[in-house]
Amino acid sequence: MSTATASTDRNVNIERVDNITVRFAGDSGDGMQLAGTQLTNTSAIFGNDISTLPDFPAEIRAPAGSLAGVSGYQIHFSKERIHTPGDVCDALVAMNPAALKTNLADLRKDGVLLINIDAFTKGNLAKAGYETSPLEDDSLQSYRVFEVAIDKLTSEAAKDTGLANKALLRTKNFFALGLIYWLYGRPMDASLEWIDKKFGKSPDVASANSKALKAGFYYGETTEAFTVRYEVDRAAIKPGRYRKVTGNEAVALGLIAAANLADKTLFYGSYPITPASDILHDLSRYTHYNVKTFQAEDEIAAIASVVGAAYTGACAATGTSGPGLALKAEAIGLGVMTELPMVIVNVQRGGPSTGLPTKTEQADLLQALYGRNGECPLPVLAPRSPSDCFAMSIEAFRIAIKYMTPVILLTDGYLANGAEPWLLPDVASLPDLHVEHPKANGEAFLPYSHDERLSRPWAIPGTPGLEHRIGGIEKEDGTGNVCYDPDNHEHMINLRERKVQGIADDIPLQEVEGAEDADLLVVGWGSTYGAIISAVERANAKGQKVACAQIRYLSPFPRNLGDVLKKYKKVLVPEMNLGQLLMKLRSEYLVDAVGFNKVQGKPFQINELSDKIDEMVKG
Amino acid sequence: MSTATASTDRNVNIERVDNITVRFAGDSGDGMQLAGTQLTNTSAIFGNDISTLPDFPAEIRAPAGSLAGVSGYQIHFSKERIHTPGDVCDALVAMNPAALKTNLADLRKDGVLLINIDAFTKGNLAKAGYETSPLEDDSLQSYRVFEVAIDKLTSEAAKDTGLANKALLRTKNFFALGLIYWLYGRPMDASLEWIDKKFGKSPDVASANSKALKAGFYYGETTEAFTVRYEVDRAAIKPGRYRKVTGNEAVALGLIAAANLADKTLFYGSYPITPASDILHDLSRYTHYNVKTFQAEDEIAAIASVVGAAYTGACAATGTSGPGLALKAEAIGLGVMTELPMVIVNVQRGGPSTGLPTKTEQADLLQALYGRNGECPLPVLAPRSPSDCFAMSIEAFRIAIKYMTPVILLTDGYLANGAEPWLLPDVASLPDLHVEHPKANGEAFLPYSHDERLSRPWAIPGTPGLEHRIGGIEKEDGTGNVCYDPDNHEHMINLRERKVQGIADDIPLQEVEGAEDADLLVVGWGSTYGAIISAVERANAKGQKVACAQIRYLSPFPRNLGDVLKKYKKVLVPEMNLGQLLMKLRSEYLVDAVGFNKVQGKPFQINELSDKIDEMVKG
Amino acid sequence: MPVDVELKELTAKDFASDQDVRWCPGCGDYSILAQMKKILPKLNLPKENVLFVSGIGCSSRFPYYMDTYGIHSIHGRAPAVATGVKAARPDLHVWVVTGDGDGLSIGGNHLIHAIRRNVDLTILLFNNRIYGLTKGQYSPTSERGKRTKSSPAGSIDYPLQPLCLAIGAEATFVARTHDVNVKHLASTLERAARHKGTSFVEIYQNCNIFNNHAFEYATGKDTRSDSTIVLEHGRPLIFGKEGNKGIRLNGINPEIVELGNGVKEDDLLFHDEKTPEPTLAYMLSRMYHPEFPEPIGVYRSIERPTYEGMLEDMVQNSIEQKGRGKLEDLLNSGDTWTVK
Amino acid sequence: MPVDVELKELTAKDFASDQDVRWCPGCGDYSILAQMKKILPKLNLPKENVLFVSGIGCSSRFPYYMDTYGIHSIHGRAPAVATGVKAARPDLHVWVVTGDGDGLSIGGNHLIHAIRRNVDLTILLFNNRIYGLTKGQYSPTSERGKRTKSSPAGSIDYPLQPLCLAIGAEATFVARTHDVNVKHLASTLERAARHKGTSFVEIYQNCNIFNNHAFEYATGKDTRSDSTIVLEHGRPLIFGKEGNKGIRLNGINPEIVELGNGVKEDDLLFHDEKTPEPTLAYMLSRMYHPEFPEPIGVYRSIERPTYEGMLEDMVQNSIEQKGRGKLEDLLNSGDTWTVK
Ligand SMILES: Cc1ncc(C[n+]2csc(CCOP(=O)(O)OP(=O)(O)O)c2C)c(N)n1
Ligand SMILES: Cc1ncc(C[n+]2csc(CCOP(=O)(O)OP(=O)(O)O)c2C)c(N)n1
Ligand code: SF4
Ligand code: SF4
Ligand SMILES: [Mg+2]
Ligand SMILES: [Mg+2]
Repeated sequence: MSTATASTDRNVNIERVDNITVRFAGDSGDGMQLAGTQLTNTSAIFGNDISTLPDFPAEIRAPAGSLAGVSGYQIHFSKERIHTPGDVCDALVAMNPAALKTNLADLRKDGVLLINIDAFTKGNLAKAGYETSPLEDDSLQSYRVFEVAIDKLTSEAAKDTGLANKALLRTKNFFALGLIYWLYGRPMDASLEWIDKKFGKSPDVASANSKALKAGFYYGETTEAFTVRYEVDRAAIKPGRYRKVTGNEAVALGLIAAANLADKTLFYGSYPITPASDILHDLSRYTHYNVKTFQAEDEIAAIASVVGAAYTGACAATGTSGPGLALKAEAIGLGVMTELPMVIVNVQRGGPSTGLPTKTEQADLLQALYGRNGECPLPVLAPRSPSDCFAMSIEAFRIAIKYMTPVILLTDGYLANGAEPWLLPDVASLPDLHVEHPKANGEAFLPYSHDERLSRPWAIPGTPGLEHRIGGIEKEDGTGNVCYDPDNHEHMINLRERKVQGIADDIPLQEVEGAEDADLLVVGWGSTYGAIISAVERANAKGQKVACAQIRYLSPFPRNLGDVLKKYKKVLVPEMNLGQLLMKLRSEYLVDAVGFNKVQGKPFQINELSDKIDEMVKG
Repeated sequence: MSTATASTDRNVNIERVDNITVRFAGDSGDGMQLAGTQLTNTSAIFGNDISTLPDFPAEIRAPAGSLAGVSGYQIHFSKERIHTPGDVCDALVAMNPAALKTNLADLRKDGVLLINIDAFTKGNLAKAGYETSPLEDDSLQSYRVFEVAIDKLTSEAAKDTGLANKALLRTKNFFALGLIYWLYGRPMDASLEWIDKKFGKSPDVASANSKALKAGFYYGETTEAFTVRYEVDRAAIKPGRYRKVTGNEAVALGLIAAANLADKTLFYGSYPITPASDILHDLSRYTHYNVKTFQAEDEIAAIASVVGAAYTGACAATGTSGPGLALKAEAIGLGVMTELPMVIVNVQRGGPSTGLPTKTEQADLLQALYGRNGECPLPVLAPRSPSDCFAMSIEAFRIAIKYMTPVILLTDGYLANGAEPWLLPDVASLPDLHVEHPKANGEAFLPYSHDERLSRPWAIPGTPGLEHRIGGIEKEDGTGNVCYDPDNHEHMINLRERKVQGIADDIPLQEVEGAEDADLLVVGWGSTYGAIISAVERANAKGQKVACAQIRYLSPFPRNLGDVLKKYKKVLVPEMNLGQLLMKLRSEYLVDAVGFNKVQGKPFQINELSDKIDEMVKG
Repeated sequence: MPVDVELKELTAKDFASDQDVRWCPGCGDYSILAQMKKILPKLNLPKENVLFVSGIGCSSRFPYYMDTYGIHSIHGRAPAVATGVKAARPDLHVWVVTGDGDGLSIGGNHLIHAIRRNVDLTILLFNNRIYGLTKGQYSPTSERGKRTKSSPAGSIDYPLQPLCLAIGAEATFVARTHDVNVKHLASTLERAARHKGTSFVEIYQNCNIFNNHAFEYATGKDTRSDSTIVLEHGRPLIFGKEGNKGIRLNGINPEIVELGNGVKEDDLLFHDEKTPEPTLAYMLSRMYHPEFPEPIGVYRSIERPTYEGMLEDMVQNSIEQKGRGKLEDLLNSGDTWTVK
Repeated sequence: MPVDVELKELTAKDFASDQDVRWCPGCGDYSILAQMKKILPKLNLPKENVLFVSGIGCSSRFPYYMDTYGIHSIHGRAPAVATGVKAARPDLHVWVVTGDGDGLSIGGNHLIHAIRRNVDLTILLFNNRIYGLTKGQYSPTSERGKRTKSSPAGSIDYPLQPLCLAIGAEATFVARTHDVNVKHLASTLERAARHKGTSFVEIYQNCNIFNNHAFEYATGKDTRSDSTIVLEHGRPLIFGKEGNKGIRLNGINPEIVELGNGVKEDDLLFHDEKTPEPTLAYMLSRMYHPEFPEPIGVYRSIERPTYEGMLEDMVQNSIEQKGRGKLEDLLNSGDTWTVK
């Protein structure tokens, strides 16, 4: 996949490659997230397709140099369309022994291993659990190791800024970044600009960072050690304005957009929880878009406040992660009974219980569908990529408002923190969510009268003549009065169910990608899309008859889903859980689909799926 | 089914019948629950098989005479084995117009309708929404109406006790009871004894009640109006000591028994909620059985306290209903992660949200199975009759302790309040639940080491040398240390799942009742057993090839369930929900079972099931 | 429901909904409902701007009986629901009706957080010292030793004092009244409604079914003047059938004194609702029957910015500073680039 | 884990678990952990009877670092978990470790109910006025106007005062200390541990990552003697670098006076932990920086039967009265009859 070309400078060869995956790894204090973001931005501006994945330590700040304190950031940039941050790394930057230890397994054989030898002190080696230095035995033999005295070189580079050495050392991430820029032929200007903007108020700090960046770059250029550079061409990407977004950012933007499209206040009541907190943080900065955030005392208060705000006519939403969704269950039931529009974002993380709070998983699907008392149906949507979170957040509100129902939007830690380039949509193309709230018209008002969509009128306080009460006790169809009548209860139970099922007429049919004449269909949902489509593309490239369908509407399912499934001899359902979608598909359509399950707090790798596909195609 | 015999006294015919269903209905203040209980006890002591169902108003005390204030109690007594309180009534006692209005539909044509005409005042008629008195039009033509001036007769009967008229009138339930006793040839002694015991301290009240009872009885004897009496022979019931129990009582007794069998304190932390509160009430009276009840501030505190108590080595349980189970979800997850034994009783009621709090339903099955974040498996058991609640409560603790896991016991409002005779088990026959808690043995203690059952040691505080910490973050197998390792996580996810699945080897195989060579299998769970077995017995009597299987173990399913299901051409799954067990069966075994769903807050009637069976057998 | 769009003077009747009231005959809730309907017209609010939020309990049925907007929510969550209402719509006039179980047991946390945020809600805690709706278990305000369905040998829980808790949670308005003295009830409701910020009102309410006569001492004709003391701003604390007893400070604690014999009104403690520090209100909230007469009336009423006011200001200020955000700009913020 | 069955004198080391401590370097939690290990041996408890219960938060990691029994439960529920522990096993010595978010935000209700029931727990609230573990949102004790990740324009929530709330919830033991003065910290922990009933201790704890220097005024060498006042039972309230300032009662409120010029020690307020009424403790809990020096030490320490003690008594009494129930009798109670 790579073609060597003659180098332009020094004795360096330039290799053109299709795509590159780089991981920065270091101590939490080493600024790895920043270095990663800079490489991402630069690559995006350069014109590559990109996909990224940060990997935070679970501890806030574990002891410097400890294994628990390692922070990583992986960037995949490519001249082709890509969908995942990459299975294995082409290059690993290891800023200390702990970073080397925890990340080496993901570096491919022959990969570039850039090591900050200054951090390989006895103390650090011990903290990482190394008995002998890996630099001194042959354990790194199969990699292309570059030992660089990054600390020393960084201090040198910027010592004339007058900063103390401790402060100087804080710029070593830029040194490493500079070296990577050189290695992959990336321009430095975007980062230099960013430094100026960011540290404008402290010119010495700005200057130190710039110098470190350049020093890293020129170190690559001058040092004899490096004999190859790699180049990744611009991708043939659809022209337009792009923005890098994480899933959490896209959710925040989508919620604001929806409220703005409905010409309403966005009310977001939430309680911080990893990995959903950033949605709250983001939204709290957007007050001038008529956004009100409420940091509630707990998740129950958050969803309760959303019920209140929804009743008054706001676009009301809440966001949380698994344990929080569990706590919200009872009040979501109130939302269903009161037939009020609201959006509940659940950013799934590793469970059960507190589980693996910073890791990703897809094990809340059944909780989203059934985790409430009684028959309590509601629509459940799942975006398939970070940028899809924008569209699906708007879609969630569209459905919520049109059908007067709570809607659950299921994302996960992988989508939430992963970033991808997003072709900004044309604002005019976004749906109109404007609502006509009823006004008194001289007739008796029936708050629980149901239209052809089985939706009830959203009459809001402040409207004269429409005074009415709602609540959690079974309601009489029409009047909405408390009603213990057995037949009415059954009628309402069915009505709520039929309403949700009816939404199937108002959502896109299930799409299938991949080979036309496939025998095997890979069915996924949510964040696994990137890995699945990549594996299916590879399979097709190998001539395997495989297709895939990523389900974005999990309740109700698209109308054609049963027909789609029945077309294939085999159906494979990869999930980051023990088979939750699988259970739904089997019971609904009686198809003998098989599951492929990974529950490690980590996303699927393309390879893993490819292997499974091979097995299924053969077997 | 009835044979007329000559009467012994007056000109009264005695008709022998197989079974009788009587319903007392009146205002909440009319003492109908008491009258019902008395008839039940008397019938039980007499030797009939019995089944009962109280029907409380949702309001505490709705305005006297209002429809919302009607309270009912239905008793079915029989010379044969019966399983339900009866579809329709043979006799209805209507103490006021509202009671007549709300209950008449359940009286069979030609049934006995005993009316307290003194309560049919203009005011009461209006409150019940009658425009004209039903006594004066022909709307009651198809019943055998007996108009009795119960108020007047009661006051008369006991006026020499010196009680005020208001107090006298409070005994009118006993007048009605007396009349029913006469009508069905029941002896008065048990009730007379009860009155003496109950009101021993107020002889005038005791005397008034006795007199009212006798007056009712003799009124039947003397009045020309009654020309037939009915007699229901003793049933051929297994000899032994019997006790009438409701499901809630049986749960309380079962929990105490389990703790006593384990030689442990029973700790019950709960928050009151209809229809589960009576378990708390019952248990709080049993302190001398080493029972500690804790009325928590809410359901979350209740389950949290149970986690704490379980850790210390108590038999810890909590009880609630649907909305409460939703609130407990997060902490149950902690129970699963910490692998501690505990029992969670959920008395299902009508949902969603506050729903129909006093009515029955089976719509929390999926919540029990999946209503928690992450993959969070636990055993779920469902007793099939009030007395089965005793056995299954012990079974729940047996499994919880043996496998170190939370167990959910699903009952419902119908089981909880319904009563049946219970052949008291021999205490010696109950399982030994004694636990050997580990002691330090000189080796490093591994709190999360798992034995062949995948159960971990229950080391309890106070044991020197076994100090260890548990918690909700993923645990390392063996040490139980916090562990973020991907492979360990997957291993533990699978371990927890396999542990629960493995319990299938330790529970009875699924039994099937009914015709040997059946084509149709009726599969149910929980309280529907009575109606299902009755309908199947009827079907078999008609020669229809029908069998039934009531699943008491819902997670894991009995090992042979798949094989059982596959033996039948058709599988019918009646549930008081929209098809929750159905979904599990279809997905697990890919059988094209069909649902029969009733969600009216009311149990199935035998007739309804018979009709459906007819349809399936024909179709 | 009649449609009523013309502005007109409202009466109590206008606030009655078409639903049958379903409390037990004789329940103290009726009296509170009646006074509520009486005072609402005095507040000069458009009826359509009034909203009642409640949890679950007998008391929480309240909204159904008012012809206003209303939410009968779930157990314990009313203050949180109401916070959402006010945050989204500061223009609405919001009441919260809750019980001693709903508000102090399952809902205690939402209650204290609404109070400390000073959301402009009028919270009425119907304290009957029992769980009514679930048929008679002890509540967080039940006295120790109380025998109930769930405490057959007597409750061992030390009770919460609602006012102490509210004051401990930084309340700006705190009052107590009861269901029998309807004038006092009405005026207390009205004052609470007029307060900007969270008003917390404890209402002694008789549950004649499960806890009859719980407040007989405070409400009975013969006993009330000795067992209660009516708070009036700026006035000395005087009580007793003959008006001859008073409360005087002894260090930091109250003591009962008889007027005369050298004790003058001026020696007594003078009530001050408006003192910024809540210690006085706290001390008053510690006076219980039978040691002390129990204060009824307004304990504390101070000004502090409301939560929803500050929230609204935040939005308006940022719009003023940055301009009303446009969707176009929203999308184009962050790390953007153009591919040609 | 070494097995240790012989009785021996324990030392701080015996209480250290084998887990790496994972707080940020410089975090105030370290100091509390160190003092805990020091004071535990003094309590003469078998190690195996000590149990730590926590919720979720940085502070709630505490149990992992103690070689005792421990439960790292879920967010906010530690007091309820601990109540279950004590109710089932009154013989255990139970600590609850919680944070300002864990204990006062999501867990506020369990906290106040444990306190009012007087369950014999020692509750340590590590107050860093921030959510540490979730990386820096404001908490219920964050000051108004605080800029955090979730309040970029400044928080609009009026903070709770943990001690006021605890006192409002009928606490029998209330104290405050901080992470820097380790002697005071140790002695406060020890006193709290020895109290029978709920002891509530607020510990000012520095989060050097997200809220550094929050308590500088109270802990800094230069400032602390003017900004804090050490409470001692029976002693006058004196503070200041020169020990020349004091607190005097002015009506029901405190005022700062300078000693000398006619003001004598005897004019000052004398601290009384044991006064049955909590008003004094409440008043002290209202003294904040910068208006007042903030009291540290024990505010209140009174005796009252514990919840688990009464529960246990109830069981024992009923066994004494009715005899220890036998299963046979249990089943045979109620409506029974015999079929032959
Ligand atoms: C989650 C949940 N738990 C429990 C209940 C049952 N419940 C309803 S009202 C109530 C207590 C009512 O007491 P209180 O708030 O004092 O109101 P009152 O009926 O006395 O007016 C309880 C426990 C419920 N509805 N929901
Ligand atoms: C149900 C639930 N909601 C939210 C969270 C996320 N969470 C964990 S700790 C925490 C707050 C921590 O703050 P604090 O209690 O003050 O402890 P600190 O970290 O400051 O010691 C939050 C919101 C969670 N773990 N569980
Ligand atoms: S139970 Fe008590 S509080 Fe409830 S309605 Fe009846 S009297 Fe009122
Ligand atoms: S984030 Fe703050 S509270 Fe948490 S460990 Fe770090 S310094 Fe301590
Ligand atoms: Mg109450
Ligand atoms: Mg904190």
